Amino acid sequence: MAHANPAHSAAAAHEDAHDHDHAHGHVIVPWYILLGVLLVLLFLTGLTVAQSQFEIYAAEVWGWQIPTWVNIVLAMFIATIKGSLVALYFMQLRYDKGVNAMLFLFTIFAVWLFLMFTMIDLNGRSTITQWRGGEIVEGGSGVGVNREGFGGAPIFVTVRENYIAEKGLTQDEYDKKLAAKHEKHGYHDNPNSKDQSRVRTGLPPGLFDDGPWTETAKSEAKDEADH
Amino acid sequence: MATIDSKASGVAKQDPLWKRYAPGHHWRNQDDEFDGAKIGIWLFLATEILLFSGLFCAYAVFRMLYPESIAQGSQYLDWRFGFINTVVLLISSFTMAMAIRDVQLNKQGWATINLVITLVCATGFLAIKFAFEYIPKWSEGKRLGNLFNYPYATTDHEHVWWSIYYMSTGIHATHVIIGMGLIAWLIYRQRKGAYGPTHYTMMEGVGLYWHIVDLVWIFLFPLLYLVH
Amino acid sequence: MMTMTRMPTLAIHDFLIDLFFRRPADSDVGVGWGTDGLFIFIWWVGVFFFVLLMALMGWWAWKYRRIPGKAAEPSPSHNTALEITWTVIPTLILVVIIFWGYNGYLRAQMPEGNAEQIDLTAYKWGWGMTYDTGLGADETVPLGSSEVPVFYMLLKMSSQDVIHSFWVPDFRTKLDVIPNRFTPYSFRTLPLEDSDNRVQTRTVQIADSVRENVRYRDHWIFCAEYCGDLHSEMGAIMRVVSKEDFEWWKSVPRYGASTNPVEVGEKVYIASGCATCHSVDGSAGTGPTWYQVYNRPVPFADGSELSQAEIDADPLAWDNYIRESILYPAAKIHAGYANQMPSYDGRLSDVELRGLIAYIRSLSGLDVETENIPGFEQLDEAAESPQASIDAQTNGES
Amino acid sequence: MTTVDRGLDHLQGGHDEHHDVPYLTAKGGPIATVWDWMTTVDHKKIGVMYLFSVLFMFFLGGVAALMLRIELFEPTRQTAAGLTGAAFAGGEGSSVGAVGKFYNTVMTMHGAIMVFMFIVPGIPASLGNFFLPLQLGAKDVAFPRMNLASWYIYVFGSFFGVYVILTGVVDTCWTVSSPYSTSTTGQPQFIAMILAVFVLGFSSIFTGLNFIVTVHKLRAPGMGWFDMPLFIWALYATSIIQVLATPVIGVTFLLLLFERLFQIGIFDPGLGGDPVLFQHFFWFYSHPVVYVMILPAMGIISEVLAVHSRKRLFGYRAIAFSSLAIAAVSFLVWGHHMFTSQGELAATIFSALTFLVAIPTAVKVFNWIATLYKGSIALTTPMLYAMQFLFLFSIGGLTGLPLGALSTDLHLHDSYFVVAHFHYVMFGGTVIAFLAGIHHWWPKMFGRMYNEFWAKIASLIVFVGFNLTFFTQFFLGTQGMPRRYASYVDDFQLLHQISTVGSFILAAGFFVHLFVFIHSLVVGERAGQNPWGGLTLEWETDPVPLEHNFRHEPVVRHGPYDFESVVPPGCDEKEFPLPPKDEVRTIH
Repeated sequence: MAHANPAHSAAAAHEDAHDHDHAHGHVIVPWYILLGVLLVLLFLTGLTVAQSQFEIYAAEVWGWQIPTWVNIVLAMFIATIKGSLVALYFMQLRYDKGVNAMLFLFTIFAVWLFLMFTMIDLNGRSTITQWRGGEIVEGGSGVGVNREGFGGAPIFVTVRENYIAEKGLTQDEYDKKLAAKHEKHGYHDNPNSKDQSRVRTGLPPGLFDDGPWTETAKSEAKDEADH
Repeated sequence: MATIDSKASGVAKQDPLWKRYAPGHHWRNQDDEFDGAKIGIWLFLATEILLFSGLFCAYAVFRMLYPESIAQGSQYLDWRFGFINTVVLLISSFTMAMAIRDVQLNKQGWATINLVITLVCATGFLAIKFAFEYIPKWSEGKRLGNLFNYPYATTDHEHVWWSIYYMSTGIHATHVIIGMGLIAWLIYRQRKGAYGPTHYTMMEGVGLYWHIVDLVWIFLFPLLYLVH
Repeated sequence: MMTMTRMPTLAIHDFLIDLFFRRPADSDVGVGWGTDGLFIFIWWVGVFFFVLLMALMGWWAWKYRRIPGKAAEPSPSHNTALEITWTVIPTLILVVIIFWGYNGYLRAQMPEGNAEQIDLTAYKWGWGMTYDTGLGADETVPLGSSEVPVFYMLLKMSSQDVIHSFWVPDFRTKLDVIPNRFTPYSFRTLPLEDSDNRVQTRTVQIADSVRENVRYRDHWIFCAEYCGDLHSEMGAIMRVVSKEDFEWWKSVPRYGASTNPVEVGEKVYIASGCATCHSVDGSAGTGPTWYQVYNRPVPFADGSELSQAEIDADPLAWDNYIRESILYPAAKIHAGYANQMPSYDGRLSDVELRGLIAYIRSLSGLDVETENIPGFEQLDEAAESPQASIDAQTNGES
Repeated sequence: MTTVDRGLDHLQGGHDEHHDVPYLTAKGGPIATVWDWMTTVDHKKIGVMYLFSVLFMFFLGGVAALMLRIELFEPTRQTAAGLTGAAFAGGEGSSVGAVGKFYNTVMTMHGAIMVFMFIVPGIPASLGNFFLPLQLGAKDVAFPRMNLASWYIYVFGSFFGVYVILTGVVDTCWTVSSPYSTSTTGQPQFIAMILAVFVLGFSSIFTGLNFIVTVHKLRAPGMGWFDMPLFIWALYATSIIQVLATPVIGVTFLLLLFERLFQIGIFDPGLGGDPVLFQHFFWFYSHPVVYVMILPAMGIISEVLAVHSRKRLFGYRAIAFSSLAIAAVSFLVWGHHMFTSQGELAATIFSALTFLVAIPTAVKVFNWIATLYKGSIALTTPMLYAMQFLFLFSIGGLTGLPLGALSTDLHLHDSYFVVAHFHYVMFGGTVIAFLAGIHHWWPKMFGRMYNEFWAKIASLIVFVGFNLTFFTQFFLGTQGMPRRYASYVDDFQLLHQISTVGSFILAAGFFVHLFVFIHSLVVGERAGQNPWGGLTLEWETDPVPLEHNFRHEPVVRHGPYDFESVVPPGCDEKEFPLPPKDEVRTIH
């Protein structure tokens, strides 16, 4: 090949002429590197869980209100490190030809474009006209849904009402059951702080919102729906 | 570079399959074929990543539009199962990498052991997924979209959350199942002596595929289980 | 908002406008330096480059045609200065176009503070308008219509089924109408000029009220987003009248004391879009015909039927069936037809509903006995003011 | 698959006698020959099979288009009813809606066939498959069996899809927008069509993946990246788009499928989903794929212009890089299909980004025109088509400007202006270039010349018919005719009638072409090795290439367009003379 591939990177040194029993120009990653990477990965997995649990703990014990974006950024940061480790060592991108790494990076770039532009659009609909942002009927208008007894209400309401009717429950009985069901993972039906990231104590804002999630838009939409 | 394929000089009938392997007629030599195949596999992996990008995009958008429902939905998942599954997948990824290393060094016995561990881990992943997640949740009525039938939902869009959950983990699980088939086939071929230091393209390919399955899960786990 | 004046009058410009658009835009974002102006500007840019390139191509193809035995003359294989020039100059022109287009777009999207808001509902296959007084449109040009005044307007649009797109070509702007979301369509029409030969005058009669010399101008409304079988029939007319006429139109009672319920029904039949799918002469349509059907058995898609026995037993069986089918179309589906109909729940007042029932009854040649139609005694009350009919509508829904 | 390693043979310049027959040579009797073709992994045979498959699909899509034009001859449906009988009239007592439905079904068929089954696989899979390895000096594409699989998947997907559309009532348009597509009738047919398109995606990915690896690993010795013909550059850029964009349509259709089956509520507003999200998903694939359609066409034009005017292409690197630039930018601009449905911020960003595409495209056109300067231009059929391409594609490109600008797009979006623009780019661009490519390479593919005179006549008929059909539609669009209408207001009738007449002239042109091709295959004059005097490697092969392409592995010693210094292989210097040496002052 006269047009000279880029050197076999790390492999070039390794190439021991014409030894029959060795792969040509292929890197053999030492076992201790693979094992080390695995251990780091396991540690990071523990870390990301700990990070998420810490948030709950801090909120319960110390009353710290850690904003959602911190949680997301940390979790994604750790996941990115883990992903990079897998790509670099397990998938051997570190030792591989540049073209594969370039391809991988370009793919990630395409994914990023896809997510970013779509989110910019769907998040920015209400910049000029507020009521453009929210839904008319929250949970869907129900039109086009072919479900028994679906009367244009959000699906979870229909499901709930059907269940209550079927079991012949009173509202109180249902509420008790509901509270019991949600006890473990902490359901509270009085959302308060905009800056809180968990349902436990409030309504989490969106990724890009610093204010409450288009509250006005939602309430307007609700008014419309009620009307 | 013009490396001459060394083994072309002498091929004996009693050699294992991997020594007798010859590249396709249109390739100059085996190294070129290996490199070409690897670019091809990476291109395939690119398509896989973009396939999943659609699901990540749906997740991101609905998290942005209906944050309370996604957060509420996330509460229904037990992070411990996700954690165990992550560990299981990471280990399987490690053994896969080790299996390739073993083949490169012609340690066929170890290669088989590592591949079998990988397969066992994959099975474990699916078992946990079905036994502790899919089946209990489905029977409770926590289903996707219009099949949603959970009477204790408290937010408007929980069915959308379940749609995203089932679609993303479902497509991921499908990939795990396909991967298991590929690994089983690898074990069969490897026992036949098809892979060795000079020829292990298929192992490399399946290995990369398996790592990408792992990679996707690395991102799915915090998004679905941890980020409230 | 800056009002766009006409561009300096150039014969060629007017000719191009006529060629491409038939006439200048009737909205302030379209006219003059707005959409029309940008389009013509782009046209000139295009013509310049196109003529230049094609002239060169033709000239060279002839001048350097192949002569056997003669080689091509050597010439440079590239020229950096030239290549940079022909990259940069088009880029600069593109920047102008981007900002010009952006300006027009923002003005089209930005509603005026004092704009009058009208609710617009799109459905397969028609448009429903609800004014701030609760009135629906009732003037009848082919497929139902609406009237808007010559001041700022903001349509708050939503769809009942699939995505539609509201397009008034004369206004040079359109916007998609999406189910379960509102989208805003704001515009300002230009005044009714005497010099405009499309401006017409007529006498309008609504129930007992008459107004002479109502001047108006009609514009096509099209649905521009594919929405199914009758997508191409989903047109309507927007009628522009003066503000005074509009206010009058909104305030007059819709149904006079003497209005026959059948006439009410007939009006609703046309204005609310029933005519799109249901015929009154027995011919087939997307929905079942209304001709000669009243008090006859009806087979349903699920195999059951409204039998003659039931009809005989309950004189109101058919009335209830009609009412149910209008408000909840999915409840009972006529055999042989798909459920394509949108719900009219909340869009028709009781008076209008009863009018429709009476109208369907009359199509079977039955006498209209007002007193036999339950609830129709309210008609007289309702007729006194349009507000009453709105109340009826609101109450009817809750 | 032979087990003999030929790594050494290459270096010694040896070759395998067994494969020294033209690839078209029959292998025994008819059954054996058919079997040989059905199981071949030869890229040339697969290319030819692809060529006939896509042309057949083009024929089907064209018939659907003519049906649409008949229907649109009059505002109402009388003419159509008279001409087609019961089909458009809908039979006794049938409703207006049923007729609209039939029109919509035909329209869906036209769109789906032309986009998914003709124009996306079109040039890359047929001409690309045939000539990419030849121009690179390779024996085959990197993964020959995958190549064959791609064809089988294509055939399966296409026939499945067409069958479903023909028998069923799929009326969703090729854009399958939710919630229309998730609520319209025809559940099983719709699902089947979605699956067909899903499957077709694999064929597209396979082709693209194959090409990228081939370009990377199988270039002939001596061929650097900038010694590659521009057709290869174009195919390389195309392949990148195919590989990166197609999986997104895969996941979109998967979600749509589940939406349709279980109503998962991701796209369906009835369940809180977002239909605009579907459009983002859809156009993230479908906009880049527009460049999958046009980029190979641009590659063909580069080849044809250079060879037939015997000129080094002006600005080789600019054209090569602009191909890559278009591929990269194509992922940034999908939102301009949604100016009327998306938010203002995104629309603004997308509008600005959209104009980025105009720049490399303009650069290409300028370079092509500049290539003609001081050439030795032979007005052969391929050259005529290339000049038609420049004419029509310039119109198509320039009419893209008002569609990219926000305020004018608000008026023109979803109108006939878009239809005309799209057809000027896709038909006036891609199909015309496809025809240029077929004529250019016809002698190499089948070893026979075609009748130049009748081919030129046909190309003129196509040109006239095309412009009559689609130029009128620009005016229809600006005057307010929305697209996808089965009937229209009377004002538009005259322009529609001109358009319909034009469409039949266009069809007539294609039939003349069909006869020219058949005539050539049956009694055409035998072609020489290099009838046009091309310098790229495919002209170094035998008149009909051998099974393994080259007698010896070619070594590249000159650039693909060095017409000033190299006598074309297999050609007489008298026929293709070189300029005097002292005049040559080539700047590389």
